[in-house]
Amino acid sequence: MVAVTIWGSLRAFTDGRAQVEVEARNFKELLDVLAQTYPGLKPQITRGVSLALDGRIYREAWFTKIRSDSEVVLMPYMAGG
Amino acid sequence: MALDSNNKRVFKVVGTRPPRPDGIEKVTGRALYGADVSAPGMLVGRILRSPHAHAAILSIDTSAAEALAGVKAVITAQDFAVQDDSALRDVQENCMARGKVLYDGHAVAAVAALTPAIAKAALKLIKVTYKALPHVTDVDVAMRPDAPVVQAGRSFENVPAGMAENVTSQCEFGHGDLAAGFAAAALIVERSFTTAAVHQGYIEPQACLASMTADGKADLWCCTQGQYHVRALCAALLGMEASQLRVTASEIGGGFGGKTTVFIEPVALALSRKSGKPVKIVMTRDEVFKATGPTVSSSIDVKIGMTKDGRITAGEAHLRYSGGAFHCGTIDMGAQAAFAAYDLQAVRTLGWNVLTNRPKEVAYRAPGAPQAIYAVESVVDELCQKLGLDPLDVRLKNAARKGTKSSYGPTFDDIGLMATLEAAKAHPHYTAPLAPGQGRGLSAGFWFNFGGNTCVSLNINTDGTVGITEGNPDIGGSRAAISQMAAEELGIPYEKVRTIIADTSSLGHNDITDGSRVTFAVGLATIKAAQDAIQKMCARVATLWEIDAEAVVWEDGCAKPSGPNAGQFPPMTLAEIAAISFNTGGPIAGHHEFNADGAGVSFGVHLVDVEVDRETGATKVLRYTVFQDAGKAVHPSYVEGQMQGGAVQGIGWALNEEYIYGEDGRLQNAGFLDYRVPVASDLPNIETVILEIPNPGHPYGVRGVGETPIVPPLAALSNAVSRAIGLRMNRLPMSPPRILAALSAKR
Amino acid sequence: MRYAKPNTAAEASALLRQETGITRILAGGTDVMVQLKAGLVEPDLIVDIKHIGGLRDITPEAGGFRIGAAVSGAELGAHAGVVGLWPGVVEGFELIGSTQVQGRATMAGNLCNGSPAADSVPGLVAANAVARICGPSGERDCPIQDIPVAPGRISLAKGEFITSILLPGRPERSGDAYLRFIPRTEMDIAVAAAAVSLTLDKAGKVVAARVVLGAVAPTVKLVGPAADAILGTSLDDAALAALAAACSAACSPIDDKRGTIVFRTEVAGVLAKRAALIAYKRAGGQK
Amino acid sequence: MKTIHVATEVNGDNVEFVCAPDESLLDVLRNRLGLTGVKEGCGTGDCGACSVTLNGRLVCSCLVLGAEVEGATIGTIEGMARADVLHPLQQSFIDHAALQCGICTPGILVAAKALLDKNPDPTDTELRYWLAGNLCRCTGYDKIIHAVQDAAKKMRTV
Repeated sequence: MVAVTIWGSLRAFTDGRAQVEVEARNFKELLDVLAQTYPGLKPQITRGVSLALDGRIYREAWFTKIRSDSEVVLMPYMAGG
Repeated sequence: MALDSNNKRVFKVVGTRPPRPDGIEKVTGRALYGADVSAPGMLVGRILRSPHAHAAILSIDTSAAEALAGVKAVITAQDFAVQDDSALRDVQENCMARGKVLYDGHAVAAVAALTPAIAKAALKLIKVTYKALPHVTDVDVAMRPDAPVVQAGRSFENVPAGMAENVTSQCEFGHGDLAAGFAAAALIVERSFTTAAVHQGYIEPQACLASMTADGKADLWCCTQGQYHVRALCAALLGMEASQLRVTASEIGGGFGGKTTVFIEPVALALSRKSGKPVKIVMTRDEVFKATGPTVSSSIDVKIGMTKDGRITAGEAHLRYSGGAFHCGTIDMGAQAAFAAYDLQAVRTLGWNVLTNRPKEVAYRAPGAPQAIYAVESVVDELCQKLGLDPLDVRLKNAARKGTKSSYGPTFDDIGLMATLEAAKAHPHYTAPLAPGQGRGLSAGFWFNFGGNTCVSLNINTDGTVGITEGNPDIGGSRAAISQMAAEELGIPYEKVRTIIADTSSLGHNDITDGSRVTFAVGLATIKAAQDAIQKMCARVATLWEIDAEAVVWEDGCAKPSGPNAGQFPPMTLAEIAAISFNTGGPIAGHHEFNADGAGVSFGVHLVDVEVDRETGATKVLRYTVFQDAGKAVHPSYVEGQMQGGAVQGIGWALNEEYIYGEDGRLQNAGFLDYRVPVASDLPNIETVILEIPNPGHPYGVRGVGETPIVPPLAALSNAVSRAIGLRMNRLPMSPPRILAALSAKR
Repeated sequence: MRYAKPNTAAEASALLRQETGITRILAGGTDVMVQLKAGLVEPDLIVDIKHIGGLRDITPEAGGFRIGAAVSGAELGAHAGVVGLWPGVVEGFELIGSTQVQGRATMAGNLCNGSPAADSVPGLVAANAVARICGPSGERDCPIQDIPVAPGRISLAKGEFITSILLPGRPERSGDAYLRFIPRTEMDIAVAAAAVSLTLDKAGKVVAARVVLGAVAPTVKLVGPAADAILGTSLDDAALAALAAACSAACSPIDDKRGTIVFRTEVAGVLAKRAALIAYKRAGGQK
Repeated sequence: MKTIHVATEVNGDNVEFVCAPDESLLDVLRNRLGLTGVKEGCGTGDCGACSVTLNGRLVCSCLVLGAEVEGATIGTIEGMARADVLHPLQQSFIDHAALQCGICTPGILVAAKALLDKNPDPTDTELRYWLAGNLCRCTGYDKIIHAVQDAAKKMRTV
């Protein structure tokens, strides 16, 4: 299991929890499980999310490996100038 | 390889300041920008734009224009397919209004004609019947429940019921117990701020040349920060397959984020498709201001608590951004960045994006961060003033560092904020005396920085030179930096490498030149492509020497036996290996394709001294110093250039630049004359101090540097002015009438 | 549109009179070209007056100088005689636009554009300058202050155009100055402006003064009470305060993208005060 | 609109062109003479990207009619280097990294040269005011000022 920190406005869709535990070995599994467990997150996942894994931000990379002790933070999809 | 983490890598090429490869073309006027190419039989494209801030389009009659001699095509939104995807639909409707015009300057029709004069006459013959609708251009007004609705039904599921229909999204970030934090504070300051929308102000207006043939194949030449993105958007809007559309990025005359989308490109393609001729569209400056993307405008409330000795106990911000008539996600970035410079136990930001009748926001350098950090850094400065604390000491005390749980969630790795603050404190600028009427301000700034999808080819030419093909338009010298990294990795002189930027058909996808990603991500791909080539060259040499490939190493631009056991062979240079490549297996090239991660975040600190004329409200910038962590400055001159240019754009934002709307919702100052970007005589030299705290995610330690420098100037200037006049300013720009009004109110 | 470049003033006047459509005179072109680009005007005839004899000359006359209507800012600024006699007029003119604009812009053009914020006009009015106008019925002279009548409108009749401006001679111990307020240091249109021309007696008291404001009323404004406020004084603080107050009282500006009514009203007085001190110093006054 | 025939001198060469009466010199240089080093940033004299010299004076070519330049002498960025030898200002801009995107560079070089031709030793303040009509959005002007001053220094010692 990995502990995923989600951002505040998503808590409305995770029964108010700021951190959820999911079984996932990589980014794709994480997104799939989240969408399955918390269907309210689907629209945001479809619009795009980034993943911060131990402080490093990933934007699309599905197969980025996640260890069970990794710090996993879900973030909005990032765009720059 | 001897691993000694305390030993910094010694670079030969990286860190030097060679001439940029496109230098001579640019100083002789030979470089070709968006408007500089022509095609035989080319037509002139012109766009008809809305004179209304908000109106229903009842009808468009193009018959008279079509009948005019010399007019070859007229198009409206009907010439574009309706998009299912909401993001694509927004792009299409921003390029050409469908049903409603949503802002002053919104495109409604376009013509292609033999000459500019005929095109102009044709526009006058297009009859558009409008029904004017109530409009709203102010973000706070647009949030009221009774505000005119810009576009209905655009709210995301995260917007709570009961909010105005113009609110399209809500976001929230942070952690910790705010109530406990504020209870622990000796002083709490709560203030509201507004910032005006500002434009990137690139000197080159958008320009493109499109040529589509009857079989549906097309070529598009345009000034853009991302030719692949242009291809994707145009192909979708015109119903083309990507392979049929080749997009070539011209030299680009500034972007700063503003050239990360399309405006005229799909229009030129549609006109070319309809007329069967090449069509060139060049925007006027007026069109650039009215119809391309400025930043969001903002309205922000910040509340921060501090102990007597300067420890921040809690921070909270409510941010309302408007990115014009379409949804934009910039609020997410602002709400995450607001408190990024601080190590906080309790922090919360809440943000909303709000629709207004203004042009669609497009990224501008660190989009969303300057506004949020301006508000936070202003309140921090006021707390320091009220508690009698040194503002640098307070920032040092609260600075985010390695191991800090950031205000937006992740824990920071190696970051350069402490080093940057310490450098500012040690700099003579910080302790230089100030005369009466002068004030000194400082602010920290932050940007995330990105990596992203990147693809690089590196070809070893038979004469020992190297050609690099990459796919990111070079806005500020990146071809030089990429050549430097290739030369470094290959161990050859910089002069032996030439980097070019490919069209979309010559190289795989590359993300836009944005997010301060190019030197980081394209540089990383280049290093890896060089390693790929090196591996191939070592293999060729191993075959020649009849030893194992693993027994050949690459050092100082040569293949060498890895040690005495590998055998005795004289080193072979890259040129020697290249010269016999046809005999050893054919051409040698290295490639790398990846979705780059590991972009390190970036922090900067700016110090500014100003003098305010108390009788006129005019602010003079006396001295300015930028401190920034570059990870590793590949070409220090261009790193300094980013720091200086970003600082000056921020100075303009703080002092004079703004979108000014009349009661009628029309833009009042759509030109350089009244938009007022800084001119040379407004400014002192901009001193720079580059810190190099290596980014662990890059072999040379490189971090993106392009965006962070626009973040601190807003608060640095506001804090300096506030200290100079003894009044806290809370509205940008701090134009002279506003400063004088504040002073008069005090009197 | 037609383009004509007559060689004589009479020919130019005839062209302008005979054209039934819209005409524009081209000297420096720094306003006309902007209007063309913006589509604000589509003239049927453009008359380029730069080839008319004498229009690019600066000629001494009656202790002053006659400035041809096609003399550019760069040319006037390089003329030591004019700079020495009427530094305030020259500095006003030289504030218009960039170095590039200075290479082309003319005072007569700035005047005939009719903008209340025209930088060269307050100084010309303060200097009592006179325009020479060529028209269908020959030449006539007209004080500068009578030329602008409203924003964008001037008193010249059809077929008339300015051929030169006379900057008169002036007594000893005279000085003038022009200041404008802009948010940047260059490239802006005046938000408020003031020109002061004055003459001192041997004791340093002001014996003659003209104070003119720009950008605070529909046309540039000669402010009699402001001049009265400093007459007989050595610009002591009380006189300067009275000058500023008289100037602010004379303002009837608008709120627009460039400034507010309150700002313009207050700053006009500040600028008049500061310009008066510069003019005073130039006149040889000791402060 | 009847076109007008104009004979003029550009960068030392005699050239002829026809233009519409309302066509700017900028459009003539770019579209009729192929001198696209002269850039259009605004078309209203506010940015300086189209700077050229006209009879030795620095002007914005967008504020000049093509029809006006009969018999004139025009200098553009394309005439600044002599064959393959860069003008010291051009070299200095490369050496000092005084350009990023480079769109303002031709206008700034033409403007800076016009200044140094009449004042070989300007102060920074004189230089900044002289160049106030040339907008640069990338550099913050700092490296431009250094590059011009360094070129001026080199030109004075030659």
